[in-house]
Amino acid sequence: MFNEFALEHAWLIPLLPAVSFVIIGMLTRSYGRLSAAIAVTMSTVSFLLAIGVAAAVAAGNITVDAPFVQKLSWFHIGGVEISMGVLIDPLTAMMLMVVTTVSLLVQIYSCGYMKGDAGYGRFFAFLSLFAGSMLGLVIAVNFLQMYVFWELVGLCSYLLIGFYYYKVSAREAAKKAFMTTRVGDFGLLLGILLLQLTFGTLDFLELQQLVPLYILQFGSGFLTIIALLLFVGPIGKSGQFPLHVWLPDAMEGPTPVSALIHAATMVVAGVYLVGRSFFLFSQLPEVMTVIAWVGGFTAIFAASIAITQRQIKRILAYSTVSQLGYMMLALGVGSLTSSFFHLMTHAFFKAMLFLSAGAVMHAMAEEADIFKMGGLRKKMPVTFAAMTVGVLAISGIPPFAGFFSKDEILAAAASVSTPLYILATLTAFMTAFYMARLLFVTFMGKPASQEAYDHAHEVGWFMRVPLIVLAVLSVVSGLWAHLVGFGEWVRFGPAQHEGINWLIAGSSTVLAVLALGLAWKIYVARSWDVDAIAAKCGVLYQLSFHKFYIDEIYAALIRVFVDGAAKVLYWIDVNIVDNIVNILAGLVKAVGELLSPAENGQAQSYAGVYLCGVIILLAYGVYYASKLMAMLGGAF
Amino acid sequence: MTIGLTHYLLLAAVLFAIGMFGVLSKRNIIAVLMGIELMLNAVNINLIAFNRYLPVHDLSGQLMALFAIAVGVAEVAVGIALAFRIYHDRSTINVDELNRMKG
Amino acid sequence: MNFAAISTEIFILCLGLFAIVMDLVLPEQESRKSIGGVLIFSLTGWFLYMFTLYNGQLDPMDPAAMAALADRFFYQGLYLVDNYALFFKQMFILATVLTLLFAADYVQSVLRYRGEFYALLMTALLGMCVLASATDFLTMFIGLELMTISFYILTGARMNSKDSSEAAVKYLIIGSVSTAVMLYGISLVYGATGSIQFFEVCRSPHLFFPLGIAGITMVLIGFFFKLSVIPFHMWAPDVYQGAPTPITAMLAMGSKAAGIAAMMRALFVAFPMLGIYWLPMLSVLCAACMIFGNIMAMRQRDVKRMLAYSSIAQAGYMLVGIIAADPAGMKAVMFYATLYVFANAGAFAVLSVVEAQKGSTSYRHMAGLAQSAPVLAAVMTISLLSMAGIPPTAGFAGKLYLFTAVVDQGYLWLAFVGFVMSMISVYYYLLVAKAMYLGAWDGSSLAVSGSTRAAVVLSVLATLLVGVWPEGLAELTNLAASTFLQ
Amino acid sequence: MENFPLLTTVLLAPISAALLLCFVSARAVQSVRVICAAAMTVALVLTVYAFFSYDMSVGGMQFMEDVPWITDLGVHYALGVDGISLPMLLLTELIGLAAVFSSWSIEKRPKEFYILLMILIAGVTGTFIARDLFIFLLCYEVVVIPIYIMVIIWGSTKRVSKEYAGMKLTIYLLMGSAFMLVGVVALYLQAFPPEMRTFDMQALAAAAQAGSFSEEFQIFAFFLLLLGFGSLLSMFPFHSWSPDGYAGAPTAVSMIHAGVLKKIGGYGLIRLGLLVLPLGAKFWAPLIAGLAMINVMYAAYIALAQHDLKYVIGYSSVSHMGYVLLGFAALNVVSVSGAVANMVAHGVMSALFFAMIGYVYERTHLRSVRELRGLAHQMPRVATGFMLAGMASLGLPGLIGFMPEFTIFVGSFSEYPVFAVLAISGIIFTALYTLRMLARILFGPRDSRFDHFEDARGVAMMPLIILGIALVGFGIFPQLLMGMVGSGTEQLLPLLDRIADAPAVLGGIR
Amino acid sequence: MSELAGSAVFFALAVVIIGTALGVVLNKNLVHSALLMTACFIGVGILYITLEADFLGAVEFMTYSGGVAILIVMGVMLTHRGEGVPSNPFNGRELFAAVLAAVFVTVMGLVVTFIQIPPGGGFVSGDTVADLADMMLNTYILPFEIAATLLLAALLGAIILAKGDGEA
Repeated sequence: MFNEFALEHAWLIPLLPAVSFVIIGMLTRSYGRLSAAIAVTMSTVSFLLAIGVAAAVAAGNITVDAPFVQKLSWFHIGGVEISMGVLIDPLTAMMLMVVTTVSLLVQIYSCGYMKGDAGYGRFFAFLSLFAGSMLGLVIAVNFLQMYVFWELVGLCSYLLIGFYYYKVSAREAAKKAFMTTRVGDFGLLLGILLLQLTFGTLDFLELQQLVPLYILQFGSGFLTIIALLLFVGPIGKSGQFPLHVWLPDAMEGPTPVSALIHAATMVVAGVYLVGRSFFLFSQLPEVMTVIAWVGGFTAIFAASIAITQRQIKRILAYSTVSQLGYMMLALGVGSLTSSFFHLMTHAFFKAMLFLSAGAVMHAMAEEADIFKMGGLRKKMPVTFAAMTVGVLAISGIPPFAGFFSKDEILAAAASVSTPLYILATLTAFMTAFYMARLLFVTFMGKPASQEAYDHAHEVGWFMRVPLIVLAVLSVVSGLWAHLVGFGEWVRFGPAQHEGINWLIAGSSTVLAVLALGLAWKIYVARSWDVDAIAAKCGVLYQLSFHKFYIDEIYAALIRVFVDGAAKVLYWIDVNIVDNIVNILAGLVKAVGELLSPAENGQAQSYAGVYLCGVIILLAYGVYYASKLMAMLGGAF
Repeated sequence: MTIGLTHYLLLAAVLFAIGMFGVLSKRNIIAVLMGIELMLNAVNINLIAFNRYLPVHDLSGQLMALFAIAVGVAEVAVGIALAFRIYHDRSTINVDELNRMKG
Repeated sequence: MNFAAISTEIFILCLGLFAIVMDLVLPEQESRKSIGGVLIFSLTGWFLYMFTLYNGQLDPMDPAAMAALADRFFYQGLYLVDNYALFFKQMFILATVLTLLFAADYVQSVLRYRGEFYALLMTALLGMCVLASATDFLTMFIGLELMTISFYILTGARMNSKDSSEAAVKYLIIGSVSTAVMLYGISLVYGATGSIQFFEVCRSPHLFFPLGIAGITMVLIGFFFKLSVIPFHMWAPDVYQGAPTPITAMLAMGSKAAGIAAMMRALFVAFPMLGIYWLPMLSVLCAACMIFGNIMAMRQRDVKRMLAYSSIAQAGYMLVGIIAADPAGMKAVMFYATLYVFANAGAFAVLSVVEAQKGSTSYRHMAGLAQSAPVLAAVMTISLLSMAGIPPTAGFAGKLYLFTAVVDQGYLWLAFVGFVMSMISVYYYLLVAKAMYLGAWDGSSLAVSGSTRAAVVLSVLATLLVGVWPEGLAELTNLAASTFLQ
Repeated sequence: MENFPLLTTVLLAPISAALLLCFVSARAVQSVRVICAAAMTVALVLTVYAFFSYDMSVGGMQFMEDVPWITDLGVHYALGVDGISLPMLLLTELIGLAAVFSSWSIEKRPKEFYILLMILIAGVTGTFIARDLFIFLLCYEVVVIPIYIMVIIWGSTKRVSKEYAGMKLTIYLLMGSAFMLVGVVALYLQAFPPEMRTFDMQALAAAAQAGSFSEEFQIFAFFLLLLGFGSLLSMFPFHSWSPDGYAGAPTAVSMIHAGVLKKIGGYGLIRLGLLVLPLGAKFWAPLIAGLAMINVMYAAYIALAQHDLKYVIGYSSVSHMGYVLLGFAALNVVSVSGAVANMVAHGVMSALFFAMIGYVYERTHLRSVRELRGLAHQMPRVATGFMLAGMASLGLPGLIGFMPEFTIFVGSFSEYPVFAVLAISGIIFTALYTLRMLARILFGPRDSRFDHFEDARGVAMMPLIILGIALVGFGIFPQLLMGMVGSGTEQLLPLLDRIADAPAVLGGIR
Repeated sequence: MSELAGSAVFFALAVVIIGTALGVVLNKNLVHSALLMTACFIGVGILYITLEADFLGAVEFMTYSGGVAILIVMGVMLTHRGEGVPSNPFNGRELFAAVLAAVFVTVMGLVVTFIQIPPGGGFVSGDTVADLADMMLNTYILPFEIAATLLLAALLGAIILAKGDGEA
């Protein structure tokens, strides 16, 4: 019963948080607790509905091939018909689950985390809108709907990253996030427009029918361009190289926001988009290769940066970039299932990692540098436990969730391309290492600052519960999903019944354990001196530490090619375009000046001009008359 | 050589031109007025000569000349009165100095 | 002789004589306002009466109608009082009435010989009326001279101002030269055709000889002088600036319109065959007027002088209608001339107040007018905008009539010049508005008498009314234009 | 309601308010304001009624009124609205009311200000509801002079003096209109033989269909109209009046000018240029598209280099008008609809921007991006207004700006792919300058200099509320707007089909 | 009159008229100019008589040589107090004036050369006075009256202008 109701009313899932945004924004903004209550209530209802939907999907015949669709015309003009609606298939159901779960937990967590902040109400408004936008994106029936919510997600990230608007860094980070993703959106929009022009529709299901026919008829050349353009959007949104720069800076927002952005919303939108339009991408091998390599490179690139970062959230951020690269890689090698599997598990453990990090920072008075922490495991046991679970999960240690999903990705990569597999495996090793570094430096060893240490305390229940729930999910979701047959549901094309490839799984696990050990050796046992290693690596260390100077390069490019050009054009506008008019006006004035001496006030010069005029006209008259006479000849 | 219309017209033209010269070159208002009178007289010669030499049926040329004379007189009268005014105002009747307004 | 045909002229002459007599009869100390009042009332009455004199469209086949038309001549084909003439006479009377209305105070405070002022204004009006009806060169010439000589004197009527006498002398010298030139032209036309009557002149084939063409050219130049067409315009700025403000107004509205009236009649009755000759010449002069008149107006710092240059440009606009050389063009000219009367009356009424009370009409003295006399400032702005042709003032409709007429005849380039220059003219008109609205206000307020107020309100209402409802005036002008050559 | 002269009432509301004000004492400031607000409310309510009672299934001109006016020119007092003009009318009244409220606190000669404002609004209203070209021109030119006076008296001097700005704006617009007038006169004369001449735009369009205008004539006349309407729409290179003008103008004038007056250019291009001179429109379309692209990119770039808020928005509006031009140039139903909708969208957002800037400037006397900062602390509501307008400006879905832009892109992409791609890339730069501006003035550390300025409240909130509702309402329910626009533009379909293969300038480059 | 005598008279008159006219404009002394002008007008009057316009000739003598000349001489006398500064004899303006005059004569000469005198001669009145009076009082009565008004206006104007602001 409830399942059907949930399915029929799936549109409520994004709408409820949006409504809560409106209510809070318009009415209850100044009443923090009330606002929080509204937001959490709405999210809870959404969450329940999402469960209902998932149940309905599981119970009913709703599969990837036979989705459930509701549509309503949004606007139409000429031949362009744009709908808003709900498309439910297992992919959607899974995403709804993940998003509602994480956002609900994050909201609960925020009740504690944001306590005392002046913008308490506002924060929940934005969080609600964020969740609503993401959910709207997930249930989109066509590209435009997806783009609409895609942009709204961008807006929310802007608002939330810049939540502490009085901080210049937050303000700039928000702007950067919006701008960078906007660059991606440009490509996406172009792609969408081309799709609309090529097929006359943007509806996923219709396109799914049309694309193969089109390829049969016209080949895939033009579609490749479209698909590449579409992929630019995910590059921006999901923080793929080279548009990854905004993601680490997004740490400027409150930590729950980081959790939300990095785990369940926003960044996975890109992955979701590629997954949703896999009917298109999977037909285009060149594009798939690009996706795979972008993903693979991003994964190892981000990991190599994460190794040297010192700020806890920044490390996590780069790990997110890296993991997203993983997901892209998975998509690129054609394994939708593994990508989304990883998306799900990653959502849980990454959310938890961030929330834990938030707890740590909360306890340490917003200190972010891990090397100024240390020894917190006694003070914050729950957080420590959660963090440990997270690290193990992300490192792919069985039986934690990450093991299963990562293994599937590696297997998929190995089946397609050996270099990609090696890349991915290497990344896995690095991931395990830097995550362990994070964990050990923060919680093990001696406190770096006794004062801060004394100040630290375990977090309250509002924050603790989400951590625990997520920790549980991080442990069980992988295994559970593996057992119930995730691949049966979330798939593209026929389901792949592959068991665990023990060779690959084993090798990656071994590598992960090795990495953990290495980290232990360095950071806990202190067998090797950290600084010495850093010094030895020299240039490489500097490159990694400074994020390969990508930000600086971009800043320089913008300064020269955008601001510089702007100044030049402005100069042109003022001094050339505008001046033409002024020159014309001056010319008119000059003519006036030129003529004015004639009006010298002397009657006789006036008479002179007059008589000159007489004579000129007379001369013309006589000339004319003589011509006339010559012409008429003897007429008279 | 027969004296015809052409001669009179040329005479009138020359007289008119001399009047023009006077108007343009003299400094004194009264002298300028004299130039104007010469010009008006030249026109009258024209009119009367046409009346005499063209196949017309009445004396309208002469009549025109008559009225022109009257108008000329009136203009001179006003002109001289104005010259008085100017002389009264500025103790000069040099046309060149009448240039308060210009530009 | 049909004296009914010249009743208007007789009436005006009587008024003029009345002014002279009253001036002699009234005691020395008496202000001559009463004379002005009588003139205003009688002229207004006559103005209204003249509406009854219009004829409808006449059917040339109908002998009775033709007989009625013959009644309109004073003497055997001379001095025609047709709708066209009636219209212009009404316009002159209207201009005079408006001028008298706002001149009352000015005359009182500035002028010395008031009775004579009124009398001479009447003789000038008489001259204009004669011009509108004249169908022979003699009458036309005499009318022209009567008007011009009256204006010479009136221009010099500000006894305490050196500018005034200077302006009068300049006007007289150049005017006399112009008289001579025009007479020379008349003599040549007479020589070519053997007649001084328009109806006979137009029948003569000898007009095509150099003699005739030279004559036409010089006659036209005489009119150009009146219209202040470039390059025969040099007198205008100085005279406008130096003359007493009401006279400047009359020069701009009356003298110019009378010139137009006579010129159109001469061109269309006496020289219609030679359109191929004078049309191109006229179009070039017209463009020159519109361009240089406006450009020169831009650099002026005295409003009267600026209006002089602007009137040169306005003459260009009116020529546009003549160039169209069809009833539509004529109608447009008459329409435009009328609305120009309203606009000028408004502007000069304001200027006469300013000049009488502040002593000058430079932009500096206009400053703050929006606060010292908001109504005057508004009237000034609206009147100037009417000259520029900005709706909803009458100028817009007027320009539309003019340029539709001329474009219909294929002169698209003139429309270009005209529209572009009229938009440029907004620049200097707005400078006046700027001075009035933005200039520093010295805190004083201007006294505006009832009659002046009546003049400005009447003129501005007319400007706006004609702007939003041009129909009435358009019908009248249409009637005048379409019955012109019957 | 059947015979109620609704449009006349809408037109007369501001006019009668202006007349009424003439008889109100200049010291009775409150009554002056209330009269204006009341008049504009009446106008707005009636317009909203018209908007929702317009029968889209029938389409075409509705609420028609027709009284012969000037018979010898063939002018009728003919009013009516269709799917293209009704949104513009609604926009006018919305912004008009908002402008009245945002001028509430004017201290200097308020009576005169409001009289001029009412004339201005009446003029703009008239252009959109006129079915007769004469009325269109009349109303269009009526607005220019009040604007000039308002700029020089109530304006502000920044980079250029307000006198210069006002004069520049006035002369530019008038020069444009001069060319336009020539075109209109030629059109009027060409359409019908002398006895049948009329200024009725539908009749002119019918004449065009009947072949009264040769192709050469259309090309020529359209070019003239383009000069006129293009400079009104701030088409490159006739755009430079726009930023200076807005910077100099008082708030209400900036709102109305950027919000609606400018749109007369686009409206005229469609109503007159496209409907009456279709072949001319087709011929010049590639040029327009090219200029449109320059508008978008060039102005967006320049906006990046601006520090004065009004200049940023001024250039931004130039940039946005590029989209309108692009939509027009593509000459298909979708893109033209987008152009119309974008005019509405830009009108609302730029009016909101100017209202907010005006509020801030009125309080702080600062307009520089460099000096203002952290206003979100002291003025959260104003900040919300800025954010709404800014987000709409960068085309955020869910606000009014997105859907028109998308429609334009869809419509124009197939016609001018290269220009369209470049124009679309403008969304990046738009976002860049908008976000930079917002970030600098709204966010960042609290600045105690602004502590004693209070947030907008009461009447000062009205512009934000009125325009905000429109901004969000049309954003979430675009069909409200698009349905209306579509019912107007779909009538163009046969026309557009007919000219599809007509020749175009530059060999019709794409 | 024989043709030769006619020519002789004409040329003599022409020489007188042009000579005196030149004297008027070239003479530095205003009084001399005025006297020369009178002489010139007398010449013109005689010329009228040779053109069989005897009444006009008489009018010319009376008004111009009489009235106008006296008026001018009076004007010279009244305003000449100590003035009469002769400007430098031949400056640019005079050159300009001379050129202009010469061009005018040339153009008119051209015009005149085109004239074909129609056969039949002109209208020769037996009694010019009667004929003129007839026209003036019949056909052209209106201009006649208006001319009267004109003279009245000029008189009035001359009086007030000459009186000026000074005396009452």
